[in-house]
Amino acid sequence: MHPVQLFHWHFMAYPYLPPDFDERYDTGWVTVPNSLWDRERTDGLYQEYIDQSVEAAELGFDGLVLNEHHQNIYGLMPSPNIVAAALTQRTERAKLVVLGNLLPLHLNPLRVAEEYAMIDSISGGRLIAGFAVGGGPEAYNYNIPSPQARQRFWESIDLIMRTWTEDGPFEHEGPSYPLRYVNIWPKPRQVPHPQVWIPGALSAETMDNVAKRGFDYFLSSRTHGAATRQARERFAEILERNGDAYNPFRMGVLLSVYVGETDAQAKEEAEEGVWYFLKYCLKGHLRRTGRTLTFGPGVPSQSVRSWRAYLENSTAGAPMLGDAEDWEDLESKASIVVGGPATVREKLWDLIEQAEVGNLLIQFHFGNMKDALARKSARLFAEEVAPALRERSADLFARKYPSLADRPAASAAE
Amino acid sequence: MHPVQLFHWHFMAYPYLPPDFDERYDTGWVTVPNSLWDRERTDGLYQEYIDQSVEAAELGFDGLVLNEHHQNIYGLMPSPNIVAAALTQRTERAKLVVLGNLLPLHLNPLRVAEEYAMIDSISGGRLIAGFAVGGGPEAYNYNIPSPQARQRFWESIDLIMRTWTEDGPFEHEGPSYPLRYVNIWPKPRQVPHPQVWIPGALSAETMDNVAKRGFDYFLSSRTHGAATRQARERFAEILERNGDAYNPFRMGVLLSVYVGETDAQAKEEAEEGVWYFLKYCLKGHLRRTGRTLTFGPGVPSQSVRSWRAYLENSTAGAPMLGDAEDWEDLESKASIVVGGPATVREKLWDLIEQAEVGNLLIQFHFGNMKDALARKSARLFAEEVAPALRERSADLFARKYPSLADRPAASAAE
Amino acid sequence: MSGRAVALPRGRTVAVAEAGEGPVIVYLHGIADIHGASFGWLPFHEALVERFALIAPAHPGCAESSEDEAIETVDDLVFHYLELFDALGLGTLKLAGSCIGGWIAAEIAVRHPERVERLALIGPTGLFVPGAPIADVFWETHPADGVSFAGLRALLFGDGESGIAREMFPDLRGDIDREVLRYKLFRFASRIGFSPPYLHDRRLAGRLGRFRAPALAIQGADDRLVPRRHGEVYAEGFGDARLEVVEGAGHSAFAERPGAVAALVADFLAAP
Amino acid sequence: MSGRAVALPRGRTVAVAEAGEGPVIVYLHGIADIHGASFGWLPFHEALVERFALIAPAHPGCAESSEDEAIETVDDLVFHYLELFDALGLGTLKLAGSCIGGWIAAEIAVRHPERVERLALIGPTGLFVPGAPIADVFWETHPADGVSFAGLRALLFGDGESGIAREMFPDLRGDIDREVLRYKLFRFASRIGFSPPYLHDRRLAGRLGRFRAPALAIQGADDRLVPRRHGEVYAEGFGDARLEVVEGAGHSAFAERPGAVAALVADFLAAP
Repeated sequence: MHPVQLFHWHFMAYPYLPPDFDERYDTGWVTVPNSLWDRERTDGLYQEYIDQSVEAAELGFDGLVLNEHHQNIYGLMPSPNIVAAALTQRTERAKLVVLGNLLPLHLNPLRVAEEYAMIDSISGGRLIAGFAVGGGPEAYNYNIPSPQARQRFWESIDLIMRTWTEDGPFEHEGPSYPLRYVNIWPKPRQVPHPQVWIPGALSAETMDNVAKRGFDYFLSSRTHGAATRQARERFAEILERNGDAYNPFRMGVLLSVYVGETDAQAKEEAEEGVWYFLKYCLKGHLRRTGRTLTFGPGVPSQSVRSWRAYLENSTAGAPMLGDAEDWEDLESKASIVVGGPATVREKLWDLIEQAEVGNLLIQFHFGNMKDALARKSARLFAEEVAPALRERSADLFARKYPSLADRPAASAAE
Repeated sequence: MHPVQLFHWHFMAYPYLPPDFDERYDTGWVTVPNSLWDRERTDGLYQEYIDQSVEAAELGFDGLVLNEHHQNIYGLMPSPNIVAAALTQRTERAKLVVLGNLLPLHLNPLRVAEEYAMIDSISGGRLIAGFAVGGGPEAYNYNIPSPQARQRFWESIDLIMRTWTEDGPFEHEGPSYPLRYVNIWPKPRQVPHPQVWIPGALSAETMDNVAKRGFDYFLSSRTHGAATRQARERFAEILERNGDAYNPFRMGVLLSVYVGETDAQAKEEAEEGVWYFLKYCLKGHLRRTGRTLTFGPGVPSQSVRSWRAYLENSTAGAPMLGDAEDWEDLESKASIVVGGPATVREKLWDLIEQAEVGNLLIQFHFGNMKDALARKSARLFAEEVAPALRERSADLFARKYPSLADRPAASAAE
Repeated sequence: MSGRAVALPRGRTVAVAEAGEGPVIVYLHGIADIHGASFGWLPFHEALVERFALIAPAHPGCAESSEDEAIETVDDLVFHYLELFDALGLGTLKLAGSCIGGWIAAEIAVRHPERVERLALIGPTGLFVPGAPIADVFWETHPADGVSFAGLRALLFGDGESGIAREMFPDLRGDIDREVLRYKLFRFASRIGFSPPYLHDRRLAGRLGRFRAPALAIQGADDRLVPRRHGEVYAEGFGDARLEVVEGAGHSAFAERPGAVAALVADFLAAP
Repeated sequence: MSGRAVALPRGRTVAVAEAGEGPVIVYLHGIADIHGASFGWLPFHEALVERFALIAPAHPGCAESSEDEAIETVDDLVFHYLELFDALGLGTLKLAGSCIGGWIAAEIAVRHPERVERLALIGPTGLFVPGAPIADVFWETHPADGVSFAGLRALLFGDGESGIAREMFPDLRGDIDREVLRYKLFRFASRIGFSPPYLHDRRLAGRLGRFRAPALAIQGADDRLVPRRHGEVYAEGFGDARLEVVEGAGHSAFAERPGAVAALVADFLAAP
């Protein structure tokens, strides 16, 4: 039995922005003044978010997802490892997915190899290790020159894998991170090493690098079923070219979900948080209005060829997720799934069936969503959506990917 | 009432070295091969150490201390912040003392400002923030040129203090860490910022830098009462020269203690762990036999003047703590206090009385000491040693430092 | 104008635009410039061509010059240009540069003063001046609302809504080839100039005194990218230099007042 | 031998040892060397003094030269030496260097070939050669058991227990002034040579071809600090160079076989 793996993703947004934020501030990233941070009101905020994640683990989610951002209101985890470490003490079975550590932001990759090894060891081997190169905001926050970032990224990953699988001390000659004595203590718990996930936004170069190393691919762009299917087909083809074979657990996707008792109640309860997320958190990121630092020519990490392809296949000023004008507009984009259990079940099943992707990474908390609502939504999902998805997907995957039968069920997502 | 503050320090040593370690391996640092790391036996090891710390908090210790080391068997915390984060979920009142983050090992000091702010916020304002420059082993592990390390260290600290106390975004012009947009999210919980402790080994330059900034000084060399008193007098004088005044909570010292039911039982129970600690963990550190990387001309971070003073005031090849030949020899060094409650009480009281230092940071776990013994020792200390020390020190400090009466008792160590 | 590809070691090629006759000037381009935002000469260059043999290489990765992953600092770039000068058979030369090209020209001059007869810099970046940072041009290349380059124009020109400014950096998505041309320039600039922020070499100011041949710095009176103080520090730091401030122009003075700036540069470089 | 302090900008001074008459040689020292482990000339230098005017500056922070916090890379050091050459009134010169001094001499030569007439390197560090790293001399400066420098001697000499080796690096704590002298050298060396590990500039090998005047590399047959391949890469990389391997010597060939090495260097540098 290899059912779809369901992960609970918490971004940990800053929820106390003033109601006139959108008029007064250009962006939620990099330069959004931290005088807006309220030390009194935030007392207990992280704990609220951590407790939501812990409850998700108790509800049977397969794992908890965290990620890294700096100097922004979208995600308050400059070190997701800090939160993962906190979760080791509150959970027992859930995977801890850090997606991912931003490698070019470190003096050298030893630090990440060491921290991930600690978390894996403390958690008894529950870490899924994500690595990411970082986007535009991170380049500004840490003044990282982007043209060099990708080369440094893959050098970092290859060195980290050596630290986890080869005995030290050994020398790493560089070029970017030359080190004479590489010899980490501790090693990670998992043998040979924690599962590695790499996020990407459809670039064939990234998929190829992932396939070469036997890693798993996480599609970070929020897409609907058909686009996810296309991505899967492309990745499957690249895997085959590398002598490997696709199965649903080689890939993951990001979803945003709110489940209410009914479609109407779901919309009513989700709206405030969703709009806060779209208009504030995405300002400067996935929103046309306000500077968009996510991509852009200013600190280009993409090759000239990729940038030309982007220009040729996109429209200047095209609306993004955060530009949705009303609820209908938002629904038509199909990026955020809000509804009663039946609606959510069918939409997610449609995605799974079309895309044959086995890891769903789901955002349940939006912007300033109230604790009780975020918890209720996750609970309804766990009780009324997840069982059907698991059952149907296990059948589907077994039928379409008979080789899965040879894999141990305990670690379907390996 | 301002009694002495009692902290429980855990180094988290690697406890599974082979019995012929001393014959077969030159050092416990940098090049000690990590093929010695046993992934099966270490399953649960961090949790055992974390649980010991948690129990100490429950026993009423004022705080838990952690520190940073890399690629060694002495302390398995390349990121003490990971362990501090875990402890936020298991403790409610104890201070979390990270002593300290090694600043020159980061690409820039924002990372430390951010992580400490997260831990302070998650813990509800319980962080004591330590900063350290790192010793010889760290220079080799990360290939940090030492002559530049001290300048970078103080630039880092001053930038971190700005991130915590000034609103962003602002520019930091450098020289070593120029950044255009400094604007951390989150900010720390404590206002204006977490208390800062700086470790030092008697250098007047460090004391002066600490005094200038209003920080507290932590004496990291293991000394007996008279030497600690001298250090306090020197620091007090430097504080006064900076227009400030000494009180016992401006300084801390490191102690190693084992308490048993009787002196004889204490010795019997402590011996195995103590010798493991001295002969294995200190090999390459505070031991003449085996390379000593702690200081040395190879990667000199000390000024030429300081080095000359060191040469003039030391003897080549003089025995260090780890060179103790037998138990008597060890006792004569007075660096590790082992005994029944009465003995330990008197020895520690003697230190407090002589040195008038208000923060005792105490190592209870040695090398491969068994869990039950480390816990029992801490419990005996909490129940039979601590009350007397608190009572007598509160009287002593009140008498000698009447200005303490104006300070809130809740945060005596502020 | 003619263009050619000059071969350098390690399989690299440099796209070089050439025109005119007379004494040789090597001109290193900036952003609102040939190889940066323009495929060809601007009126400023055409004015120089009347009196000089003008040679304008495209920086590595710009225009048709090959990208070079080995270039990480401006020091690497100095070696690149020494190799190019050798390949072009130039022993000594008159050197001019604008914006980031001015920075590079200054680095060449302080390292190899024996090769540079005269040095003309227009709105040069490159210096660290405490309290007077070079503005963040990288940030401004993100179009507002996905379409408007008004912020970029305002940094690069005295009047960001002038004809020349809007022609070089039009709103909406312009011709893709030109967008790519510009992307290449910023990719190159961020390679050597993103860290430390921005476009400077902390050591350069202390080295200016090594260049003792005549130098001229020119700055638009309304330069919002490079503070005026930078032009002054250049002029004070070189052994024999002066600063000319051009009214009615911003950072891209040579594009905004081509006649006046070309006359200043030409008169200065023409001297023996 | 006479010594003097030469003043440089920013209040720095350089301790310079001088002796002899004839053509000028500037000699840049290494570890087991004058200003490194010895206060004065060694027999190797005395042999050169018979035919040349020998000038041996102490690196910044070594011997009585002032320390310079602004020096972080070997590139900074090249500027330092240009300033010294200017202060000494040296236009072009014959340049020699040993160990870390050989590295610095090579960096000067590839950047400023016009100033270096002939170049002689003895056991030079400085190169990155994949798979053939320079050994970790820093680690070996930690005395074993707090007293023995056998490891250091074994790296620096063909026979680490030879008289010269034990004289320069005696066990136990020697004369404190000499310990401090050595500390200063290692402090200086770690400033520019600790990262990347160790004592090299990744870019240097690719730049050797820029120096086309005659060059000589000398290496002890038993050099355990710098692999033989480094000497070969130097000899192959320069435009006109050869490698001489000296039998019966290790890294400090000039100290171990002073007569033979001085003859090689003198004959080579004496040529016009």
